[in-house]
Amino acid sequence: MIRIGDAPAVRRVLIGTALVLTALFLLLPLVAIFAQALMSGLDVYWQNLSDQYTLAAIGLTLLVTLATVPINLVFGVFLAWLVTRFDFPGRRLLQTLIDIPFAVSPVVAGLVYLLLYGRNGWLGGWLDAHDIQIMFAWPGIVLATIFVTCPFVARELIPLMQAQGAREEEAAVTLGASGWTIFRRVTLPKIRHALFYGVILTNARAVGEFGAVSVVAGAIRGETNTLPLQVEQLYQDYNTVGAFTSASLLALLALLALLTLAAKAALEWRAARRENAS
Amino acid sequence: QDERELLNSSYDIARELFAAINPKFIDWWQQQHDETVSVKQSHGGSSTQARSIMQGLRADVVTFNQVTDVNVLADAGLVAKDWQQQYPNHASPYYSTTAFLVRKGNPKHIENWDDLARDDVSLVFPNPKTSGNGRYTYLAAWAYADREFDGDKSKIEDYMKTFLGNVEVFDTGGRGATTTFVERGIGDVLITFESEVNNIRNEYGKDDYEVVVPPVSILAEFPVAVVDEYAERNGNEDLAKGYLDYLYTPEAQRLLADFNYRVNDESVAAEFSDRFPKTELLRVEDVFGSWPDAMETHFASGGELDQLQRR
Amino acid sequence: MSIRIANIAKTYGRPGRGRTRALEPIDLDIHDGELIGLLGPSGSGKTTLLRIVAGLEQADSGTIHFAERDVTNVHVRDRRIGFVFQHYALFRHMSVYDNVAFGLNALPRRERPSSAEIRSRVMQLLEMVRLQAFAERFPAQLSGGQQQRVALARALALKPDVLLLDEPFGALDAKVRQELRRWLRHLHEELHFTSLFVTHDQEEALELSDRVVVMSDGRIEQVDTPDALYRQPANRFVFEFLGDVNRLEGDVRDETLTCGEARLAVPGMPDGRHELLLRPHEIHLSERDDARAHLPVSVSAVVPVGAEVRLELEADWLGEPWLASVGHETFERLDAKRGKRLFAHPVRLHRFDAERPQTLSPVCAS
Amino acid sequence: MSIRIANIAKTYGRPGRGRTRALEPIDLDIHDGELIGLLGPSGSGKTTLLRIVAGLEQADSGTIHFAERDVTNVHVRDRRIGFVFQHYALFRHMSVYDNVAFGLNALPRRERPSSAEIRSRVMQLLEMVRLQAFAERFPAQLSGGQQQRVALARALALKPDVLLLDEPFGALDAKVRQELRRWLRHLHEELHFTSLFVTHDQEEALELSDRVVVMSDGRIEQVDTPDALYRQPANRFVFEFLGDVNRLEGDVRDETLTCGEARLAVPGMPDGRHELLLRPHEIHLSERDDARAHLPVSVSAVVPVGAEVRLELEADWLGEPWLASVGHETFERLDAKRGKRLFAHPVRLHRFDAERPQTLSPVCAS
Amino acid sequence: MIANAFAIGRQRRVLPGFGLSLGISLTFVSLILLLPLTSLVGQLSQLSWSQYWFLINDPRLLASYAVTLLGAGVAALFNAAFGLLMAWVLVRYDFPGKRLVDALMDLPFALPTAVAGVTLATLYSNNGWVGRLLEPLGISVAYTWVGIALAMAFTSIPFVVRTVQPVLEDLPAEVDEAAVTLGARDGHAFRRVILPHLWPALVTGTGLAFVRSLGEFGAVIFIAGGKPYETEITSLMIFVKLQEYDYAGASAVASIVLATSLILLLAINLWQGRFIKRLHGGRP
Ligand SMILES: Nc1ncnc2c1ncn2[C@@H]1O[C@H](COP(=O)(O)OP(=O)(O)OP(=O)(O)O)[C@@H](O)[C@H]1O
Ligand SMILES: Nc1ncnc2c1ncn2[C@@H]1O[C@H](COP(=O)(O)OP(=O)(O)OP(=O)(O)O)[C@@H](O)[C@H]1O
Ligand SMILES: [Mg+2]
Ligand SMILES: [Mg+2]
Repeated sequence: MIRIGDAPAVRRVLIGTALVLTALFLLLPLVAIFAQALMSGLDVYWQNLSDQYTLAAIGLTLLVTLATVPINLVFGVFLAWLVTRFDFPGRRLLQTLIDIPFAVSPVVAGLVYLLLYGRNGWLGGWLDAHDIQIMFAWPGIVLATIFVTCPFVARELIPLMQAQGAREEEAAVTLGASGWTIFRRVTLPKIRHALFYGVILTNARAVGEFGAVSVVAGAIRGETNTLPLQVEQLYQDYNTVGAFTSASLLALLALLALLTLAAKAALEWRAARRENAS
Repeated sequence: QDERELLNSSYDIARELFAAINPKFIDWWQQQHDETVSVKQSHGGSSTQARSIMQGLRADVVTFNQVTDVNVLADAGLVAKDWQQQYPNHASPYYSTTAFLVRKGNPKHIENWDDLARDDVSLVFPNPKTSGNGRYTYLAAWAYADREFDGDKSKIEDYMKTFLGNVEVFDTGGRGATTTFVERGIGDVLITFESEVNNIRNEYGKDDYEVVVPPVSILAEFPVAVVDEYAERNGNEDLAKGYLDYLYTPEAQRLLADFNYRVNDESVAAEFSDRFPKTELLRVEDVFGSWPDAMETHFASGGELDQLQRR
Repeated sequence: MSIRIANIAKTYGRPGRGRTRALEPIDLDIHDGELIGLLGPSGSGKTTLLRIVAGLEQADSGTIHFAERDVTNVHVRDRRIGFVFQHYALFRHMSVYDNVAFGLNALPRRERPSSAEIRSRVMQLLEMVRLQAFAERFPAQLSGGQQQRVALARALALKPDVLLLDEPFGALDAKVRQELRRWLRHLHEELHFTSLFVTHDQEEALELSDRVVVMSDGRIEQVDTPDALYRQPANRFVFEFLGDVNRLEGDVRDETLTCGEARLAVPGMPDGRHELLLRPHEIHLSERDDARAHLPVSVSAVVPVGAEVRLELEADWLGEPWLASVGHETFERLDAKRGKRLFAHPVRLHRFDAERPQTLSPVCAS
Repeated sequence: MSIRIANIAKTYGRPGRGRTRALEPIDLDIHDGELIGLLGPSGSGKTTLLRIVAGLEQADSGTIHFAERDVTNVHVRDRRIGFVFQHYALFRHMSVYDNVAFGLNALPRRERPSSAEIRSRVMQLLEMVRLQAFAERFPAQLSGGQQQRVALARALALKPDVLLLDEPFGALDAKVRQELRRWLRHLHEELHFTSLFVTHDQEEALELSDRVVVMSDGRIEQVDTPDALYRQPANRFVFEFLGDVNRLEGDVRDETLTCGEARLAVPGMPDGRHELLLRPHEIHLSERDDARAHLPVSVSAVVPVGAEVRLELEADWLGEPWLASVGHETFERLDAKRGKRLFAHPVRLHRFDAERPQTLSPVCAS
Repeated sequence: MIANAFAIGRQRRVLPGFGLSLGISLTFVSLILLLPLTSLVGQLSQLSWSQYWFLINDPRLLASYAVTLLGAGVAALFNAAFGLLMAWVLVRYDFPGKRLVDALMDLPFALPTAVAGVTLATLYSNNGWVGRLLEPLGISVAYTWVGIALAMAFTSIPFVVRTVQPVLEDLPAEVDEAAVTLGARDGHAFRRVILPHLWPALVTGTGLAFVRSLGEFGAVIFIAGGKPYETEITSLMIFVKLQEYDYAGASAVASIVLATSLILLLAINLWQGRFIKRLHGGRP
């Protein structure tokens, strides 16, 4: 098959350039992080990892991610369904609104939450009076993280669902299926890769978010320190090795995407075998 | 019954310091009151910390590196107005000053503030706009110039302009500036708290750098206060007060000195006298009237600093 | 189940911008058990009408009755229809079996048959569409015709009263198409549901339907049996759409039409300029002209197609060439190779410029 | 430009897993200026062959010559071919004008005509495909037939010696299709390039091609003129693929074939079990049997389609129903409504179980 | 808009879930996205117009706009090129380690921005692993606007790659082939045929990268240098205002960035709608 850019020379140059740039901009930072983390040897690395406060930060980070990802998953799916399956006035505006988190500087994102739920905020007085702690506790961190990561799932799904159209869903309706059945049995299998991808990105961002979280977390060691905050604090405190140890952990979490991607590839391969075996 | 928890909100580079102090305090409290308590730490830029507290971070005590940030809390009614009178030495259990870190052998022969305004010297210190550390540096330089030029404003400003113009990189915080100076190899002089030198040496080795303490510099106080409102709510008033009292005990003072902070306890100071060169330290209040005045005149938007950096 | 469509109209788009009138108000009665073909060019509103009957689209006005029941505001789910989509819309990630079983599995628990019953029902359906052996395959592993049959079986699983099909054979090749058509006809007779199918292929509509609904531009042009449609087209559009058409335009005076050197007796036709239409097989060719017709033509192309031979005829007096179809014997008898000069004798002529369509037979079909 | 395809073979997939033999070694000679149709069922390798000729696909073995030039290893770009894709593959983001001008604009600067020349050439092409008025439209704003013509104009812009078309009319409706076919034929005669087109529609292949290449399973079954193909199919596959087929299977003894109660004289046929095939129009129907043929049938369906009426015939002795096509007159004369009992008289019978195909004429076509 | 949408929602719709998904989406958007932003508006409302005008017109701030826009612009352009290249290479070619490269694309999202900043500064300062090689060439990255652009580019790498990738995967082979049979060289075919198909995705991705870069803070400050008028970014100015407890001022500056971003995004969305409409012949 003849395709553009298939000439071996072009191919080699492009792949070469891509690999060099990837190495420079992505691989090298990764290596640098691990290099600094392992600077004082594996023992120290391990010791840093098993530090009580690092473990607490890992726990909190996982908690935040576990709370954030499902919420954004549900929201993203509903929004994508709404935007791609129905026509209504204001659709495009809605689509733009979900990009707000990209447009807001993370620090400002944290700030607006602080101004809303903080002691002097609109809702803060009431919350304070009822002794409900949102800011400087995990709910605030979760809220800020939800804000920062909410576009990813919808962004992944919308183009795909638009391209796929609603025909199979309509077929399912004519066969009497309920909304949930349609989604579970017809739509979900078609979008699962994109969904998966959205979840990976959401997860990556939720795990790594610093700016917004730092504003609302209060940075209490062992309590409201997420892993990125922990990294920052260790770094500020001249514990470079400790900081990069935690950072390397975050990088590993990102590279979990690698594993999941491999899983995705396997899934695809199986599906492709099924669907095209003829 | 759960044990009581005290939350100490502090500046960002004090994590190790308080990690060392807290267990000792817990023992001390245990001995005195037969009660087991625990202490939680929160660290960040002290303005950020103050802001968090105002917005509801329920810290019982603050141990900051900036008088102004405690003042903000006092203005907000969270801290007693007369907090500086509640503990000795303006409620500052330890202090430090601004010093110079130069490269091994002091190749540029930096001895005093006037050397920093030389053409061939480049400086690194954090941004006075974002960092208390940077603010002290600025004030120290100004105080020096004020004395040197006998209050001649135009000469002071000329000096300050050159001084600021020599800055190679403005990081947002002390740690960033240190990294820039040490790891990136930028600048001839890093201006920072004398106390940080300890950290730097620990991290990067003792031999590659030298400390120069100028004959005259600014007194950097590390104010502490009880956040009355929250301490009350948390039922920690006695504990909070006890925590701050503890910082003035010889035991704590020794620890602080060991972390390279200067202390007022005379016996401890004597013990560590070889570590801390004698130098004349000026109080901000003496040179600039008061902290609020200094802030207003120099650091507010459109203030002296902005004017000096204008081009 | 009979279907009554009354005054159904549909406009797409929001007021203000780019509105498309897809259906003018339409009335149509479909009898119980009929197999109706919706025929029309692209964009004539066939799919729209079908989808409105299905309940997949909301009409702007009008009502739909299934027998005596007003279903205008009944949700698709509850209309008991089966719908076969143009490109099948099979669930790609499900096996053939699961596709067919989908509707049964989607029933509320109370109504759902036991899984053994579902199994036997699905297998019975697959047997009916002759795909028992393919139950475990995925749609992509089937040929187009097989996919189409799965789509049918899926639509029939819930025993619908009404079966709606959108271009059911659009993407298949002629042979498979032919086979499926026959098969659908049998199925229809056997299960006795009411069917409505969309097509833009005249032959398909004529061959398959009890009655054909010819549509254009959102309007119904004619509803009739295939035979009546072909013999008595209601208007020129229907006539032209139903097959190849040759055109003859000329001035009539004294019951004779003249067009260049061509001459044709047109008994009973008023004087003036007229346009007459005739179909390829309505042209009789011979080596002689006669008193009634002098239409000299020369053969410009010869295309033998199956049982007949298609001839392209040119003449100075003709704007665009004519197409004639003749049997092999006639072809051989006339030795009608390229360049051969012959005379055309219209067997039948159609006229649509009068108040009502008119058919003339100037020549005895001898 | 003549094309010589020698020993071209192609297998898809890597050794080891799921290899598909798409083309057995194939030889084919195409004369200068010919219009050749590649006909075959889905998956028979038509597209593969076309793409290999174009240079879009690399053959595993064999050579391709354009006239005397060996182009086997010449890049598509340099073969001077025009290619029309099945779904047109128009550049959707370009106007019709830009689509057609694309090839000209892509020429290296030295060879590129001035922009005024390009303009006039493009407008000339658009005029040729009768789309001058649509130059500024985008493909999505055109009907299928119009898009197809743009695709043709685009392929012709560089004055190719060879025009290759993959199912050029596959997605169009019958009327548009018919019109485009005629138009392509004219264009071909006018510009005199060599054309090779793929189709799975027998009628299209027969109507359009100078010669038809019938393919199945990666092999060439027959290459012949439409007429010869229809009259002398090389084998059963070709015969069956070229139209509807009725089957008659029975035991022959003493030159008489018996099948249940049916009886047919088959002069010259050896004894034994035989299968005979005949086309719908090769069945003559009458109300009487005669000495040579006793084939009683009953009409099970009547489908009038245009000039002819198709009858489905059933009988106990028949496995699957027969299809007969008769003229309207015959139909009326016989009064052949459903249930009517008639006798079939084969006009011609085809036999493929002998060494070479054989055609019998048991009845005089009276 | 909301009232309108509900009015339409009353019509019967074939696919289920309009009400539910509209409800959830609007609730979510209101509570999570819009409600917090009202506090920004609340802060702004404490300012008079002239104060607001004065605030956002501060020359130092204007200089920071310039630096930020330059950095974000360069970062976005770099990402447009790099993202396009990566998407192309990942979709069109097979090579060993492809999966790893693919996974690496998401790294910037997972790293806390500060770690990214420190690491980049480590690598690209004049004594860093890479900076050392660049210095002899007279290229300084760290503490110049190049560093700012670099940090911004790094943190927004996934946007372009991940938006272009699916579109490129979707592009039928016939598009390539049609161009080649018409004699187009690779470059010409890419520019005139493939690129236009990728435009919407590429512009969206680049737009998102740009917008994200405008707001980036953590990664940039470690490599920016922070010199007044030279390497101060707008986010830093917001940060400074916050340090001064000047929420209104911070909100004012933030509102500028936010408005710029939203207008850009809306413009892209609208443009895309038009573009896609054209490809679909007037139908949405
Ligand atoms: N969703 C829609 N939005 C806007 N206009 C539409 C929509 N669907 C159809 N139309 C328009 O309504 C008219 C009728 O369309 P419809 O799909 O019913 O035609 P059709 O007869 O099925 O044509 P085809 O044979 O091409 O499928 C056309 O002009 C079409 O452009
Ligand atoms: N890229 C490919 N990879 C693997 N197998 C292929 C590929 N393209 C075609 N084939 C296989 O090669 C055989 C011939 O395919 P080809 O597309 O040439 O058939 P065709 O005659 O054009 O059929 P159709 O009428 O369906 O287009 C088929 O079995 C097909 O599955
Ligand atoms: Mg339709
Ligand atoms: Mg093909």
